[in-house]
Amino acid sequence: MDSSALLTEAFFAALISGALLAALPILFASLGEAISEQAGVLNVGLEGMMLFGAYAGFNGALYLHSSWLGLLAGIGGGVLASLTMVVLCVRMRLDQIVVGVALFLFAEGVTSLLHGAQFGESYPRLEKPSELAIPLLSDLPAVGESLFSVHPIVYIGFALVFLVSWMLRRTSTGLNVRAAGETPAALDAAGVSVVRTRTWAVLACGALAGLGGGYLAIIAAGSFTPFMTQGAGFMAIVIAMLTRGKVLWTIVGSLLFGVSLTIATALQLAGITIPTDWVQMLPFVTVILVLILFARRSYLPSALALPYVRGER
Amino acid sequence: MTTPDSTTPSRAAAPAVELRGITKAFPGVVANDDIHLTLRAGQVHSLLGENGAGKSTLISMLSGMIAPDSGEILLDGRPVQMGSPRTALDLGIGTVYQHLTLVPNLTVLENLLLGSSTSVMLDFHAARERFAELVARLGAAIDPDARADTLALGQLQQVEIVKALWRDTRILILDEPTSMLTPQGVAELQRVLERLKAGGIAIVFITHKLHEAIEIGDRVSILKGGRIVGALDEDELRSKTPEQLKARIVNLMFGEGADQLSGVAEIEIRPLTPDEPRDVSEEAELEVSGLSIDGGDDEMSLHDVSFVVHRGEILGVAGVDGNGQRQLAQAIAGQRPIHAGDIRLAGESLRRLGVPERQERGLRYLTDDRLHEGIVRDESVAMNMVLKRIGQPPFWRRGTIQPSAIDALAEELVDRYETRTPSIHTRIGALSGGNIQKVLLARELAFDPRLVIYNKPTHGLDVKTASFVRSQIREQASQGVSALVISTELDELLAICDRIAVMSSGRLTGIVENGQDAQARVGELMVA
Amino acid sequence: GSSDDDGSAQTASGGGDAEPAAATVDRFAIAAPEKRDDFGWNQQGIIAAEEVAQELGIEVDIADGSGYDNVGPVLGQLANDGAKLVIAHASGYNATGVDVAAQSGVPVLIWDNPSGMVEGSVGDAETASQQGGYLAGVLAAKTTETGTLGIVTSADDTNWNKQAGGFVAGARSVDPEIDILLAQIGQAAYADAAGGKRVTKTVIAGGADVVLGMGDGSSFGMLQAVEEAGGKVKFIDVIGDKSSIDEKNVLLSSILWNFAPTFKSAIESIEAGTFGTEVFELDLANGGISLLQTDLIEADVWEEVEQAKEQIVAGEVEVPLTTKKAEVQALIKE
Amino acid sequence: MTEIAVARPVAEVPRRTLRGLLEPVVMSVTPVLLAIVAGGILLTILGRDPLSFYGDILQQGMLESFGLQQSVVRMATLLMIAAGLIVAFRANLWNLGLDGQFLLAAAFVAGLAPSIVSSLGMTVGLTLCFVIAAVVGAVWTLVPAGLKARFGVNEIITTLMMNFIGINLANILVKGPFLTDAPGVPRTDILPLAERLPVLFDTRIHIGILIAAATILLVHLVMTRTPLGLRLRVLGANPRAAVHFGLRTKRLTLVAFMVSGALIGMSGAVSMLGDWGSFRADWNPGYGFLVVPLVFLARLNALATVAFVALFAVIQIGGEYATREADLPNDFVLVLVGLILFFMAITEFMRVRRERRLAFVTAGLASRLRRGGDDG
Ligand SMILES: Nc1ncnc2c1ncn2[C@@H]1O[C@H](COP(=O)(O)OP(=O)(O)OP(=O)(O)O)[C@@H](O)[C@H]1O
Ligand SMILES: Nc1ncnc2c1ncn2[C@@H]1O[C@H](COP(=O)(O)OP(=O)(O)OP(=O)(O)O)[C@@H](O)[C@H]1O
Ligand SMILES: [Mg+2]
Ligand SMILES: [Mg+2]
Repeated sequence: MDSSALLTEAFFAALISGALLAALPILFASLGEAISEQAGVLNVGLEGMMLFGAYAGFNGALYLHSSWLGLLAGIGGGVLASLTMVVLCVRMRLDQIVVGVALFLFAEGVTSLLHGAQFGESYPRLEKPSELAIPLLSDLPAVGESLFSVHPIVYIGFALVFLVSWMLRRTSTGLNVRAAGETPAALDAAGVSVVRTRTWAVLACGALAGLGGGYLAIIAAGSFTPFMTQGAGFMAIVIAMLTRGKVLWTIVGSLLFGVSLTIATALQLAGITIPTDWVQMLPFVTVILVLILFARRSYLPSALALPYVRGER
Repeated sequence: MTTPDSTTPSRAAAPAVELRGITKAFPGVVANDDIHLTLRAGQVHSLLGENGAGKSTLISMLSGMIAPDSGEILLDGRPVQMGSPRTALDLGIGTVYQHLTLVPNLTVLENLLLGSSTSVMLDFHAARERFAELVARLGAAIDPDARADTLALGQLQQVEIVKALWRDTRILILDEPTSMLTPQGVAELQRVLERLKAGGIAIVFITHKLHEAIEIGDRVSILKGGRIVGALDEDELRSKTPEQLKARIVNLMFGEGADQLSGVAEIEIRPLTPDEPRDVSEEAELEVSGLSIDGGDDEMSLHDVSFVVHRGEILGVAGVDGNGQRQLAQAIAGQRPIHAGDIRLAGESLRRLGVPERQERGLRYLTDDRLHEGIVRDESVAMNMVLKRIGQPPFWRRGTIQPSAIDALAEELVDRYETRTPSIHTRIGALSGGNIQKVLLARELAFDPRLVIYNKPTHGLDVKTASFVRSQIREQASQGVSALVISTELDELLAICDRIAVMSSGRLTGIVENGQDAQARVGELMVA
Repeated sequence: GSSDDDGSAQTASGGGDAEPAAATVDRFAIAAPEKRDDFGWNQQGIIAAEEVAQELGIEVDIADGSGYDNVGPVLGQLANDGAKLVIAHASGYNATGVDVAAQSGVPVLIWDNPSGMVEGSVGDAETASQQGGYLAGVLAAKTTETGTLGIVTSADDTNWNKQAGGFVAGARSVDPEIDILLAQIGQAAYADAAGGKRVTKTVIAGGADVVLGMGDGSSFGMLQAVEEAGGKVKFIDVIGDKSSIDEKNVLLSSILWNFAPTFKSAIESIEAGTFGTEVFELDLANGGISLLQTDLIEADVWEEVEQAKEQIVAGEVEVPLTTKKAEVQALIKE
Repeated sequence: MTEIAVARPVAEVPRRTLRGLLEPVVMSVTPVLLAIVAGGILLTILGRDPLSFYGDILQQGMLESFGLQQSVVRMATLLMIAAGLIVAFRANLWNLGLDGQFLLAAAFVAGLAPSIVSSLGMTVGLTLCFVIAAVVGAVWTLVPAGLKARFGVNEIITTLMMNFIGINLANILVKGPFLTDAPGVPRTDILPLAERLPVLFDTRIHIGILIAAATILLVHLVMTRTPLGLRLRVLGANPRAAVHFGLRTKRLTLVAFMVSGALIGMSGAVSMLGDWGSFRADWNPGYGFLVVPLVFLARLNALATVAFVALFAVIQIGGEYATREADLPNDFVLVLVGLILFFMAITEFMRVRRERRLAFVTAGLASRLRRGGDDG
């Protein structure tokens, strides 16, 4: 067919908004994970937090008839899941990897179980959530509708990234978080509770991952299906690690994934026969190549995944 | 010396802190045993004791880092529960820990603001001013925006002191604050402490240098095996001569008659007398020629360093910490690539040889970073003794480990070096700093060395062990083992070296024959 | 659904010496990868099995939600528990199904693997789902106003490819110039509802106003995207019947698969001793494949669909068979 | 030298007491019991009979000959993965790319085995397949290993990325060069049943379990007895010290990574040559993430790992049937596994805490000890 017929404004708009839809859950989750990693806690169970967020968020939106309340419920679900990490890993100092994997498996099982019991017969779907159009900007061709007439949580999401970035650099809380992941003993000696700092960081991570899951179910999919995160949590972990503490990079990372997914769709629709498998591999290959070519160093907080025990030698 | 507190006699007499019956045990060791100690406002209380005596443990309980098994802490007469460092800080107790507690990837300023900022937003402006003021008081020059991991150990120690002074402290605890400082740095610190005393602050001062303890301290308490075994009060400190005091302390620390056995003079550093015969061969053991190293952005680079160490000679390397000494040592040991120049051991170029080959040829390196580089914390003392000889007989045979051979060696070395450890199977990480140093020393000297690089060999050692180490270096040298001794303590170098080289900004600024005027000439070269 | 016998079982050659013929099947079993309430492949399979069991008055063991990772143990278990036929109800079971038949001696019916057939032991079933795809294509081409159709798949799946190819051929038979957009969500994005919605929205933005959607959990995302388009766009589903949950009235049709005739033939052929000698097929002729009629379909359009069906059954129309995605893409480009 | 008595208090607590021997048993049984109770409560809430549910798991996963055989077969694959993980984790290398290594090696083996075995015969052919799997697994660790060794790039990131790439690549291979000519789902040609790994006696257990058991035993011995094992351990515990000690850190990193990858790759071969005989596109059983926590909980001890792996194999095999009987989705097994992991972690916590408490001497005892020390 004539592929130029495809190149309409609406089509590009759909591609752009598609990239955004795919990127945002990862953006939220990787932002949360970045905070938590800065504080020294690795959430291997991030995917589980997202699933809980998605499930709770979907229920919230469905029964409370509001995408906002749904997103709030998503946050609640994520926080609830992250409490496991708080209690077991931060407070009781259990192995973060073991608990993380357990959380991930548990979340997959439970949400699928609940979904089956609750929605197995009806498969409810949500109304399209209302969007906020920014005057003038939303009238721009192609990008207008897709970027400036979206659910307001999108703007909030990007704003959050900048807020967190500023917080980590400029506030005492940010300083505490960074110290907790690097040299918890120093933070402790300075009179700040390592446990409390890490607790807040993990809860923030849970909230953001839950928000990401909620976004995925409520706005990106409009429904909940078991295992619907499809590995987004693990991608978010990788992105969070690649940011090396500079959380603004989560935007770049998550958009890279979103855009590559859209490109895969666009290429197919344009009739260009590159297998999806190849296109989906692209972001990873790109990052690996970048690492090989440029990264002489990569950095993770030195106390990452290590429990802190005061006075231990 | 101390100025009598004529201005505020009543305050000086008031006990600011009282420790009553403090006891603390760790697996296999009673670190503190029924300790009673009183700290008074406006006084410096020096704590002395051999390595592993329990000094750090004691002050950790005062600063809330660990909880005592029993006993109580009274502050201004009221018992307090030191649940966490936060409590201690809130009660006005500031601490400089023995092992540095700075966050390496934060800047100096950020480190100081950590935990002390009362507002949500960090006020860098005010912090900068306060920093400038405090640093000036210490007579130091430190860039507040430098990342902590780019500073030399001496500078880090100064930052730690600034950090302890940062908040309004009533009780200041200093655990070996002078171990990395230059003599000038120590003098500045002493002046600062004088001022703080005048302000009514109670100070605990832990050191291994007897003269510091009696000069800076208003009282001295001596720990041994976890117990207070003696104390010198103000009257005694004022009435006796330094020599008498030192003899008394040594006797308390190491048992009655210790001063006779080894002699206080032996224990304290004593400059080498020029007439002492030293038999140094003319043969070159180690030749470093035109050595240059690229330190990158974070580390000091070396430029065109050349010198020779003769067989059986002890060459000292003096200089302020962080002027390339560590880079030099690492390059010779084979731990870092060199950019230009050559290193020869007994005539053979080492350029292409790795660490193990150099070890095989008798080159040994005693690192100055014992905790991070020298040991594997979670392995036993015995295992750490042989970690430089993995796979070699008699500790390994036919590819399998021979625990009995390792244990035998470890028992012997632990005995020889009087290492205080519950057992040779104890995790080495649990040992006190000085005892870890003994293990490292034993490891380097055990297997027929040819040339040993000692990087700050006596850092953190108690007087007796330090003296033992120095005599070991001398003894080895007399048997033809050459030594390159890197130290920031000029006295130590003057005491044992044949010649002293001076390093400054990555260059070797000169080499001085040890003798009458050596001290002055080294001083000149250091500023050159 | 109709369940008339195709009667071909009787014509098979009588060479079954491996297995003593004429065993009576008093109990059979079916294993399906997902739970039965998926409005799709699994549900249809289990409903069909239950239907056949009831009709023949025999017992059936049902193992739905068996996944893909423990296929061997599950099938082996069913065989051990006394089933005389095990239906390995997933294309993904077709390699292990052959193993289990050999190891346990119980006949196994597999999908889409004719080369795996073993006389008396392994039978193969195939879907002529491309025929249903063709009818859906005719329907879509008659319905579209924009002149662009969309196909969204969740994975590079043989059956999806077959139906897509049939769809393209059917649509082109009505309007050779019609535009068709084909998009796959991801590698194995069966559950990716968000991906389904995203890709479907893009396809709609590309101009499609009738979308053939093939996926499991992801099809709810596709449906969502169609619903959000506000009634201008219609959805064609596959395998099952989602009309009970179609609140927005966007479900134009569905390519229904009815497995009952196939399962019944398989049982009969075991009893006749001919199992494993020929392929069982779901097609328009035997009612295994059909198109769902809904209120959204105009009577005259349905008329044409029926016509197309007759032509296919009569062999007047040859529906292309495309098992690979590349073949579908080639067909679209023609 | 002066003779100053160095007090040597308290001797080491002897390790091999009865309690010392019983403890591992208690340690592994307790969490399982706790998880069973918690899961039972959940089952009761869901209106199912916990007793029959667990009975089914036990019956079908262990007590019945068929189930037992299937559990043992599953163990073979999981144990090989565990062996690979132990090597990496002992060297403190976070090899989290195991699913990619496993699948890629499996894809190669599945794609090549039918022609290799038919042309070279069983013994040579199957052996060659193992070699191929080992090489593929090892090669797939080269990028993370190289980046780690040369530039210190953190391997968690790189192995996770190579994981994604490996999974995709395996599919590309299976849908491309290794694609069977037969119609149906994209997969590789099937290795005939008769040409798979030989079975033991008259069972369905193939020799994979012997290979796996031998491998994990060997790994255990090498890691705890030999110089190489100790070097890896030192490198893992303190990389800077490793440089100081003169270990060839780059080479060791490469060796540890490649051996780990090779063993995980070989588990792919066990799985393909023993159980599956063919690789279906998009197949990913996700064994990797299941084995990681097991290996941790076993504290990298090979023998404890065997016990944990056995437990999980039984749950996987028996759980399949039990959930079906209880009319629960199979995903309930995930819940159960999650619960067991939680409780295992908690039990470990209790043990460590108790050990700490035991080790510390009470105040009164302390002074007695001191006096004892003075006497000696
Ligand atoms: N956290 C711990 N775990 C186990 N043992 C410990 C711990 N902390 C201290 N010890 C032990 O307690 C004893 C006293 O140690 P401490 O650090 O107080 O000695 P110290 O007097 O400060 O010695 P140094 O002069 O070498 O610093 C030592 O034997 C040490 O091994
Ligand atoms: N390759 C090796 N060569 C020599 N000694 C070793 C080697 N690996 C470990 N060791 C020594 O053996 C000790 C015990 O090691 P290992 O890891 O086998 O036991 P473990 O699993 O930690 O014991 P536990 O079950 O009590 O936790 C270690 O502390 C170490 O000192
Ligand atoms: Mg100390
Ligand atoms: Mg252990």
